[in-house]
Amino acid sequence: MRRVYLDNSATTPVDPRVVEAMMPYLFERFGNPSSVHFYGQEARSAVDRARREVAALVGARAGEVVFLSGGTEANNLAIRGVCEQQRERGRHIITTAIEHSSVRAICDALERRGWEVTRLPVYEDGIVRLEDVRAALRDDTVLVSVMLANNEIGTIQPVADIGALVRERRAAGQKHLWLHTDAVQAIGRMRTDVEELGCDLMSMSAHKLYAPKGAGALYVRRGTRLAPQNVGGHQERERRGGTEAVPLLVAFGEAARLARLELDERIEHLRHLRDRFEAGVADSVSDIVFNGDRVRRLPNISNISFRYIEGEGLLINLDMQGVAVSTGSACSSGSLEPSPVIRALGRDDELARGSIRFSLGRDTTDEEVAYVLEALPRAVENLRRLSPLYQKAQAERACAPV
Amino acid sequence: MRRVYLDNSATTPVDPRVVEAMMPYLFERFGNPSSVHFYGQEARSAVDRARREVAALVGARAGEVVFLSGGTEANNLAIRGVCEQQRERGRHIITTAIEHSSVRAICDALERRGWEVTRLPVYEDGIVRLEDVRAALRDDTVLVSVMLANNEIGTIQPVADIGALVRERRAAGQKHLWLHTDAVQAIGRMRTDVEELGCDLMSMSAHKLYAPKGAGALYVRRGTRLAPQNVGGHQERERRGGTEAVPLLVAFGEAARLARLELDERIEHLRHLRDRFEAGVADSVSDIVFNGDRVRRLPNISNISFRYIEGEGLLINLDMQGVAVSTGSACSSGSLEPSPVIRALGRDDELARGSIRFSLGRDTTDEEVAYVLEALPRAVENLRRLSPLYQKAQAERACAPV
Amino acid sequence: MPYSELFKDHLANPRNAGELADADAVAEQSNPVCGDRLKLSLRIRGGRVEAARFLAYGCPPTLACGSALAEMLGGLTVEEARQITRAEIVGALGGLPSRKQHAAALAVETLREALKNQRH
Amino acid sequence: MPYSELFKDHLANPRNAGELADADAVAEQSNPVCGDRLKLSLRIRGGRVEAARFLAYGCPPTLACGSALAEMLGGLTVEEARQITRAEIVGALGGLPSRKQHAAALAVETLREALKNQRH
Ligand SMILES: Cc1ncc(COP(=O)(O)O)c(C=O)c1O
Ligand SMILES: Cc1ncc(COP(=O)(O)O)c(C=O)c1O
Repeated sequence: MRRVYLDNSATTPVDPRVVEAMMPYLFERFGNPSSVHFYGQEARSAVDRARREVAALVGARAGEVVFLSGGTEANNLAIRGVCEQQRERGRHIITTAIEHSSVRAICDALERRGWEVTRLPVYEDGIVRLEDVRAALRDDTVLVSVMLANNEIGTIQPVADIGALVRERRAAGQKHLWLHTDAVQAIGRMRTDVEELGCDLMSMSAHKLYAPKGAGALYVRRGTRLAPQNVGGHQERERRGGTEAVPLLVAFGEAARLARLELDERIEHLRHLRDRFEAGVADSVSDIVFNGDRVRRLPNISNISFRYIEGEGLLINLDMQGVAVSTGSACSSGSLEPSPVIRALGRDDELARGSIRFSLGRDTTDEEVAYVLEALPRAVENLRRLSPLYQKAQAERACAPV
Repeated sequence: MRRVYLDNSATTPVDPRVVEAMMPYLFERFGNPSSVHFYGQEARSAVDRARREVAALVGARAGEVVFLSGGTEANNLAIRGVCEQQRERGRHIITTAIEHSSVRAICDALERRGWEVTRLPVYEDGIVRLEDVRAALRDDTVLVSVMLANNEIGTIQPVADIGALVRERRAAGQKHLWLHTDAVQAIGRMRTDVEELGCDLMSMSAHKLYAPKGAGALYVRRGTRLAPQNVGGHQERERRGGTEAVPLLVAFGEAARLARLELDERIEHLRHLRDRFEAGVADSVSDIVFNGDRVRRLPNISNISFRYIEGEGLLINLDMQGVAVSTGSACSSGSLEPSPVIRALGRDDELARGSIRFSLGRDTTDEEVAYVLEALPRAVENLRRLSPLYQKAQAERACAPV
Repeated sequence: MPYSELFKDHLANPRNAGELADADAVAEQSNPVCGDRLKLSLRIRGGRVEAARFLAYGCPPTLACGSALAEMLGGLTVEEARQITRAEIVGALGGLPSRKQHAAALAVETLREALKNQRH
Repeated sequence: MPYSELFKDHLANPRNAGELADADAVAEQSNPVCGDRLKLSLRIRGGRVEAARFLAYGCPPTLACGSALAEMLGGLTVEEARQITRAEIVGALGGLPSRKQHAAALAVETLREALKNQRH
């Protein structure tokens, strides 16, 4: 069957150039970086090189990059690490209603253990307001965690403005206030610079960047102290124990290097295809709503709510035509909740349940988009024919005075 | 330069068959197991298959295997997971003086947070005594953590006996007592069966088993409850959040399958070479002490203390002849401590500092052992010529009445 | 796939989708927890279900259960129809994950309601 | 390598290892923290170090510092020898990790002690 992968925000295929860079570290260069001998030192310098590349992608110093197993671990280390370290200074965290489930889960866990959590709203555009952050800040706030780009609708949050605000507060004496941003979806898809953002901590994940699953990183600004979570061994300057996943880190480094060099062309390619896709959908499918600000968003995500039908059915119908997409509930299968992100935009339950994320990648072609533009109206039509909501609306339309 | 790798207890090269099994999951089968569509389900079933293979290696059920990023994370989840879960029942842990640095670090961290830790001694043979465990058990003991095979001297601990003891105590009413064993060095090098051992938790790591670094697993016996450490997402039945490292898990599964099928032949090969090696060293180098019980130990490790010289110098001298080995301090470079494991055998500081671990692998050949048997006496001689301790001993011997 | 091939076939090619203009028994039920809806219309002649049509909104199991139920009903006596169980519907789909069983419950409930509403 | 090539060469091919039978100045010092030992013996003629030999036990930096020091000493005046610094020894090895600087300190200390013990 013809297959088109439009779920690049869930994970990406590995770039062959990345695999090539990684291969020697599976075979002859297999040493443990903690070993003093030749094999160990060879592995050590490969990890150092990868660290410089990841740092370079986000404008950080190599010593500020802590390698981890993925984005979820990065969020855990950042949020729990700061909160445990600062527990004597304050127990208030500010975050948003549209964070990734990992950030949500960590904040929920801290809340159960006595921290207070303020979850800022977003508005119809899917963007947090600086004034809301300002109003939520308290003297005992130790952490603000606001994602850089949302994983479901792609909206870009005003992290740089929040960074300026946090610095202002710090200059005014609130020394123990830190800013974390989850940039898992952002890196490689938009310019991301820790100095411009003014963040103290930033989460990254390799598998959204055309590198294999199993590697991630946390940027930790010099001077930011964290309680380590995974301990044992002296790796990562005592900030994360465990033998480094050398081949994965080499892959991550190479993927970061390629993303840095090719960023502009990737963005242009993605935006061009995404815009074509959205124009095509608007032309061929009725009763849809585009979710999230149309401008301040990642170039690769298009999130659309289809009235009268439900996302998972549409997903499966598309899958049966070879098209891979996701819905807001894909990450939390088992729950019957409509997507909390789409709900946060103020949409009703039906629109929240009928939302689909199409996420393009560097490998997506014009031709693939054209294929999806054929498959999608068919799938929507299929489901609407079954839908009592649609039938009722049609009947009402037919009866309505012109 | 000719290179011989005798540091297989630090890490192993990846088996080409394992790489082959993994490759498709870097390329066409790159889906995220949480995705509902074809790509996701393909990845999901690969992870399930890998889980069954890892379970089969240790006689567990697939549902009892939690995939993680490595052995260190497995130890963290096991020990902190049980202790946090059971905090209301008791705060006493029993462990040993010869655990891996990750277990040591976690126990130290818990101690700082109010847990009591009993660290059992070993004797000259490097083995913990069942009676010592029995004597240390208290009504508020919630966890016994004893490694299955030591990473430095290879000695095998009486975990099955301890398992029987723990079950006895549990049958007698101490319901909240759990047994963890760190089997990172053991799997693939000795028969390892969770039923025979009677353990509730068991740590494993892929990179000691000819699979890549970055994957590990914790066996969690059905009914054993843990406070999860890395949260977010519904992966691993809520016991560990984060996108699964699919290619690494596939590799781990294949490595487990091969280890299960080839176990006897690997053990025989290793034991044969190790015994030849030790006989050769005994013949060609004076003033040495073999560390650890000669029988109850892994087939691949030989740990030898060389009098009058220090381990790292010997390591570097061997490295300059292309031979890769390690010393007890390799894992904790930066500290000037003599190996705590060798010290725990009752050896003096000089012997503890002069210890070297030679660890063989399935790729090690007869010829490589012969090469090392030439290089080693040269390296020892080199350093002893410089050693004031050796010169003094020689002078004393010369003067001593015959 | 978490869903069987049989299941997916019901989704791709629903059996008896729609409404009957000359229905003798109609019911529309919804699951108050998740908002899923199922509408069933039956033509009943001589104590037998001559035709069955369904409309459904909600997660795929609800759609598939509606389709499977409508297919099963054709030709049954009213008495037989009354005795259809959740397990039979689930079986007709080649199984359902345990957390999706509620979809079959909704189907059975809608069927019972329709039969109760039968015009005599 | 955490160590430079120069460093490793000192380890593989130590300069002036051993003891002088006809030494004029001898000292053996040890680092009380880690137990490293350095023994230095010098032949001093006409206010110049004519020959220097060392023995060392301990971590590689101690061995290498001993070797580098013994090599540097040959031909220096006693006054020049007295002024040798830690930094010079570290420099002669192409650098040392900061946590290994103590090895150079032991070397300088042993040298000063030897010069103090000089037979006149
Ligand atoms: C915004 C965001 N944060 C965090 C994560 C978690 O990263 P990982 O999959 O590497 O654990 C994801 C991806 O799933 C994400 O989209
Ligand atoms: C006995 C033992 N436990 C735990 C570990 C840690 O495993 P990993 O290197 O996968 O973090 C090791 C290896 O370093 C080990 O030898």
